Amino acid sequence: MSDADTHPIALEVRAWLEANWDPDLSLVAWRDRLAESGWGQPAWPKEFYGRGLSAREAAIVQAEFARIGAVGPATAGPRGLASATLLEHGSDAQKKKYLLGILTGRDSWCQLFSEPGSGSDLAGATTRADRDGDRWIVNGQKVWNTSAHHADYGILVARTDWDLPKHQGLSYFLIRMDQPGIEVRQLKQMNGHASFNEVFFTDAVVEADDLVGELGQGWQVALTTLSYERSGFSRIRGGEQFHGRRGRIYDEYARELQIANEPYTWYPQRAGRTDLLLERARETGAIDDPSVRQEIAAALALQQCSAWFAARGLARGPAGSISKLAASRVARAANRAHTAISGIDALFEGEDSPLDGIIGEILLSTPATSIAGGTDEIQKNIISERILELPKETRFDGGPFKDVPRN
Amino acid sequence: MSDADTHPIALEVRAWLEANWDPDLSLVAWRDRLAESGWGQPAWPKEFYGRGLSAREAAIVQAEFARIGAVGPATAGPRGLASATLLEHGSDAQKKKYLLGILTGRDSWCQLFSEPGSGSDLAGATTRADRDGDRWIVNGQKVWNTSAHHADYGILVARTDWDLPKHQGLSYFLIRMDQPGIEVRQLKQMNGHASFNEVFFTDAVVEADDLVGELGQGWQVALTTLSYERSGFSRIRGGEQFHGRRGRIYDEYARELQIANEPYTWYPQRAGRTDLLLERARETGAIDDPSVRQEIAAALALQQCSAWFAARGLARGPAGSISKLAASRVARAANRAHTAISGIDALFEGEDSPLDGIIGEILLSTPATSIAGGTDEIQKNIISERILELPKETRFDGGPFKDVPRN
Amino acid sequence: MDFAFTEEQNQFRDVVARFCRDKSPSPTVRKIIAGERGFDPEVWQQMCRQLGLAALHVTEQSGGAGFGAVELGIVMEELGRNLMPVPYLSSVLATTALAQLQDAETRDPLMGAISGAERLATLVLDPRSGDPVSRVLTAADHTIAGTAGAVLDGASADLVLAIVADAEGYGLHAVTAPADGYRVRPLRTMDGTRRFAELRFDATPAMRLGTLTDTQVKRVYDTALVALANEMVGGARMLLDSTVEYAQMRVQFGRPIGSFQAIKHRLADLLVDVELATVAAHQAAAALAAGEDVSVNASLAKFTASDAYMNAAREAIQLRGGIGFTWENDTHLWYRRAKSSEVFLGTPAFHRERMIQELTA
Amino acid sequence: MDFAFTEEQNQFRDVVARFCRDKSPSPTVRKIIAGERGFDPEVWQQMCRQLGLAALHVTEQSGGAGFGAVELGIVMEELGRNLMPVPYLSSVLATTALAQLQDAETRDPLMGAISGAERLATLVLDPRSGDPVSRVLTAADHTIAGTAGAVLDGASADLVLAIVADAEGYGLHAVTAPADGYRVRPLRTMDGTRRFAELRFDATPAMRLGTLTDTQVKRVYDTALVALANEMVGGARMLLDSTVEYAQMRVQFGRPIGSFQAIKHRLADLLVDVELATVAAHQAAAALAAGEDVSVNASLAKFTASDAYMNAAREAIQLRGGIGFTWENDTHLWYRRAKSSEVFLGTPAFHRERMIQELTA
Repeated sequence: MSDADTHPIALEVRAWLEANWDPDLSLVAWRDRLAESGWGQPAWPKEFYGRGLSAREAAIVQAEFARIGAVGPATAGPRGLASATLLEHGSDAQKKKYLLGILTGRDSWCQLFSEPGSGSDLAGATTRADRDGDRWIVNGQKVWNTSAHHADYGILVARTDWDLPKHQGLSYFLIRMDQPGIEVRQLKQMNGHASFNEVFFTDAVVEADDLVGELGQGWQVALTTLSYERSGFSRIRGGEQFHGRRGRIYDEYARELQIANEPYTWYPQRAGRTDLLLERARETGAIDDPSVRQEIAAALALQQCSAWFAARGLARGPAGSISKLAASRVARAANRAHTAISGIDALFEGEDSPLDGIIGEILLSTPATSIAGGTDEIQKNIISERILELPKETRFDGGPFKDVPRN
Repeated sequence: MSDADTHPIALEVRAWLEANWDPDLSLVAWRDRLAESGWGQPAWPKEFYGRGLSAREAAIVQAEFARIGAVGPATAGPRGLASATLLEHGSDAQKKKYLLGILTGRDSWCQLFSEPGSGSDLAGATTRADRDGDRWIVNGQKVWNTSAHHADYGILVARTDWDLPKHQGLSYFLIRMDQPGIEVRQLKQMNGHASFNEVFFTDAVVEADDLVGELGQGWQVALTTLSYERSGFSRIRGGEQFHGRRGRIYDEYARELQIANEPYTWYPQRAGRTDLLLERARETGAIDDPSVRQEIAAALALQQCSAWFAARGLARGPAGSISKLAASRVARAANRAHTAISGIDALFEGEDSPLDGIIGEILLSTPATSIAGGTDEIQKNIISERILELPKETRFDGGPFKDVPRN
Repeated sequence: MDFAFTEEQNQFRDVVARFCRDKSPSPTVRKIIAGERGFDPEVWQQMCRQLGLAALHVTEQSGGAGFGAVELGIVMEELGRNLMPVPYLSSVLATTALAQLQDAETRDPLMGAISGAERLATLVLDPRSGDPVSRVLTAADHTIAGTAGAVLDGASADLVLAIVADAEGYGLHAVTAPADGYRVRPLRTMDGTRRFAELRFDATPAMRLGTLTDTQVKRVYDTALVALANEMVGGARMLLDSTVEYAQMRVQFGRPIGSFQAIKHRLADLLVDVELATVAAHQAAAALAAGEDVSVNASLAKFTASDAYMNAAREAIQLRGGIGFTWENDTHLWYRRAKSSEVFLGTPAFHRERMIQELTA
Repeated sequence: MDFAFTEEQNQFRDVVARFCRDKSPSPTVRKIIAGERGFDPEVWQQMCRQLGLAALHVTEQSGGAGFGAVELGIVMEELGRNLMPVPYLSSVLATTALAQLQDAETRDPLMGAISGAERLATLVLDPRSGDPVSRVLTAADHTIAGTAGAVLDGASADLVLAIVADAEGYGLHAVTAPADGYRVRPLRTMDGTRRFAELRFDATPAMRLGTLTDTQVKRVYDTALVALANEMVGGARMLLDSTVEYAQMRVQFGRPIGSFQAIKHRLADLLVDVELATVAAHQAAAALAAGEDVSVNASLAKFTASDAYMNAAREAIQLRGGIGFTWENDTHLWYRRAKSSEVFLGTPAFHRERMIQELTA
């Protein structure tokens, strides 16, 4: 700590913050200063709104921001995935054109990967992009797109060659969302929330300059995006660190976060809310029922083991699939235990609902845990093939993609 | 009933029994009379110790035997499988040579199908039979053979052509067990019983006349044997119907049954002995433990459903696989419940064991339920492909058998 | 005990199945879920008047249609398969309670009104266990008082029966709505195909119809359990069938997902669940029809069917992936029904305990 | 709480692992199972004198080797992996009980005798729960009396400790065998790698060593649970590894059985079982080492490890098919150990209940 305190970088950023930080600025005006100075994304290259610092140095900068309560750049969600991918695979022109809007939060982004016909099988995308002079014409459908209804841009994977095997015929594009060829519809889940969208493309247009990486290299570029997504890079923070601070910028930042977090309010329920089990059992008297106690113990133990497993940093790489399966077990066990505790009361909604609808939302949300972010089946494939080194599944989707059976 | 009573067949067999039945005969002498008259196996052809009657008529004969307590022919176990298969696929010479010894019980038989390298995959047999003049020379190893250590003959599946696909290169033989080229070793199971044998063939000899069916048709002939085996044809009855009756023949019959049943004394324990759960729970006081009660209820319910399912005659054909999986569930649930009831006492053997060792034997025998007679995995393949009509597994064992990977 | 459906029973099932399929396609179910009432009165009147299903399982001498519990099970199974929202089980509860009465003059007019759909009847049950003896209502001077939570179809019913213990035994009381001091508060639930309401009785005029014995109360309870178990196996079977069909059709990685062995084996396991639950439900109905004491089998069927149904619902969603978690896909309608069936009339653990109690009684 | 093994702990594990592998190959285990004594005294002496494992986890001031519960866990895990039959856990029980004593003059000579393998010590536990406070023994006038069932390594021990409640608290008593009125009856069990005996005390001379508090008694119990949990995850991991290897090697239908997706997915599930049980066992050991109250985690680790071990044992047999059910194949040796670990020191259900009791205390 004392080392970081006296580190030249710390001294430098501290001086800069003292001269520039003003909580009564607008969020965008402040972030323009961040972009100009490079202090907002210090690990980005100097040419592109950063200072070319190492990860360790960037952490020192972040600590200084936190110390005085300075708001940082817009990073979370699809914005973060887009910028990380652009930094790795984008052209200089693309970086110049898009990174500033991302950093300042002026532009919002969405991810256009999943399709109705390719859920577990992302590389089986059939949304097509056909070359037409100096632009691409996009037709098809994407699904499970968070924030697409208010996004300015999307990162898009589309098929540009149907004669190549499926992983080789994909390309990666940046697409403007506000155009006549794109229709965004909200997609409601079984728990009543509408956190996602369906996006329909009918002769939508992508400029030729907005191809990221080489033509046909879309899968490699998408893997970069996916690896950042899996490592939790896009996770949205709650902004609790600014609790109690006042100023225009905090209000605007809170609003930005609220919009970003809106689709995720039910995620704690999806995980099963084991934290509520004992409280609810006491409240209902079910704590005196020995068989309910067995269910609670089973759920709490799974949750505890799962948390320990994650905390020990064992959850990286293919072992992340173990964490994911553990989370599914927790969710299932919690669903069982909450059902046993609440009995028929679990069914009620509105004013009669236990814990203001939370219990019902748990029961209707836990099934998503073993599906979202890669189904349990996909995780088990990964574990058995990459950790246990069992033989891979025989492939039935080789050869030209146009000949591969699909729905 | 009255119809059967006055049926001409009933009257005829009754008259014959009155003239011939004598409980003080030796078992073999009596069965010689049965063979001579055709009344022992009335459904067999007239030329081969039977009377060519229908199944319904044969049942009437059996009822008359039961009425006066007359002992029937030797039928159970591998003997029954051998005779059923011979009647369907054997030559007249084979029937003449072997059926009498089977019927009278003079000869005992064993089944030589399974191999160490082909458990679930019966058709993958690698025991070889090579032609040498007018005989076949057999080399290889069989396993899981009941009664092989005291059998006079065996029904044998061996490979006679390695260039054909695996199901087409097998042939079906009858083999004399008492010869220098055959060594039989007892095979002990994890529960300490030794109900099976391993049989080793080193230049063992089969006469050319003892090929059953055509050369290369062994799999088709074996399927006949297996279908009789699955339908419980080889099940051994307990002889309870003769309880209390006296006479030399009953003593000899009881001894025959005892030898035949010896390998199976642990089978009730293998099934899980749900009948003992409540009794044991009362005895130990575990009946007052609510979580143990849950386990007992779960096991009893599975057992009851499984019995209902079987009783409704739904268990024929591929649905037999449902029964088999249900039995595995019963065994697992019973193992859990017995463990919960007996706690540490479950471990003890000898004079300290609960129920004279029965509980320990349950815990060490239930794992066989989901393996013996076709593993659960094979049953699930059958159900998913034949009942649910899901796609079949891709085959990796086509082409000449010599090229098929195997252990 | 051996059991098989007769030819007549199979034909009866065909008739009921066709009716349910015709009247309860998914868009109709969704419309009713979104609506206030919870069922289509016209369809209900057809069920009662044309098909005569409301008092189907009650003997003719008790004012019913003279069929047995097996037919009741058949109707429930088909309703469950098609997720048909009708106030059928509440009517079954009421007619079963009424059928216990000896006094035909009291019993038969009410029975007639129910079976003719002139009255929509229900019976107050303990919300947690489904026990038909109410522990919260009190009866005195031709009135009843108290608040009954989670009464099945309580908001639609205009003939509310309640069993209240008094000095004479278990008194069966009837309240005819509207009535003084009678207030109804519909409860919103996650399963819009099964409605509940809280009923308040404030010295509400009630008629004491007669007295039930212990055995009779138990019979009412067991009938409810057996009916629900049969409904559940219908729903579970539908989920199994539709999921197998989906697995045959849905292609990922160039092959139907039903060709993946892990999926095949899980569907095989699910078939075993459903088959065992089905025999349990059918056997319990047959034993009920035969007049046997079915408490053990009723509880067994309830928890076995519930576990199979929940497992089917979970697998049906899981094997559909993201699609199965959408509102648009129908699977969650059955999931919700499976959940509501799991906790209605007592949880699976409650009935495992009851089974042992009955076995060791 | 974050936790990782140190470099030293990893090296320590390597030493212990090598020792266990060398001394406990399967033929040796089978010979010991078939024998009377249940362990090889020479190996035991090496473990105590060369490796210094017997009082390893006890602080130096309490007469131990000064390592912590993490090292205890490491030893147990390696013993469990190799199914090594040694009277280690009984010694751990005894040294843990002794370590609670303040009086060094009483404590240290006994501790020294145990860690030097001059005495083989055990502690009487309640057979059903593993509670170290004996409910069946009584202490009076420098003697103890009663019959203790299923005492771990009771037939081999010549220093038997027992905790008996009296007016002063929980008295820790020591009996040195042979002694008057002391009778030993070895119990035959299905798991020959873990021995029990019934001990009868008929006014047997005993020394009251001191008094333990509630907290100290609990600590002895929790230490036993944590030790056993770590042993179990060692066994479970070994079964997982050997089964994966078997699945890679065994060919049926022209392909390794490990290429069948249903098998792959079950082995993936088993890996999750084993990984979660392993962190539970390691965390419990770390918390014990840190001096925290570990009752919740100890019970959690016990039932989580036991469920994983039994599941691993069942799958290990199942995936080997008939071969896995033979006596000749080693799998059943681990199955027997998994079974005996499941019921020793309390069943999984017992510890789920205890976890809730501790959480709500």
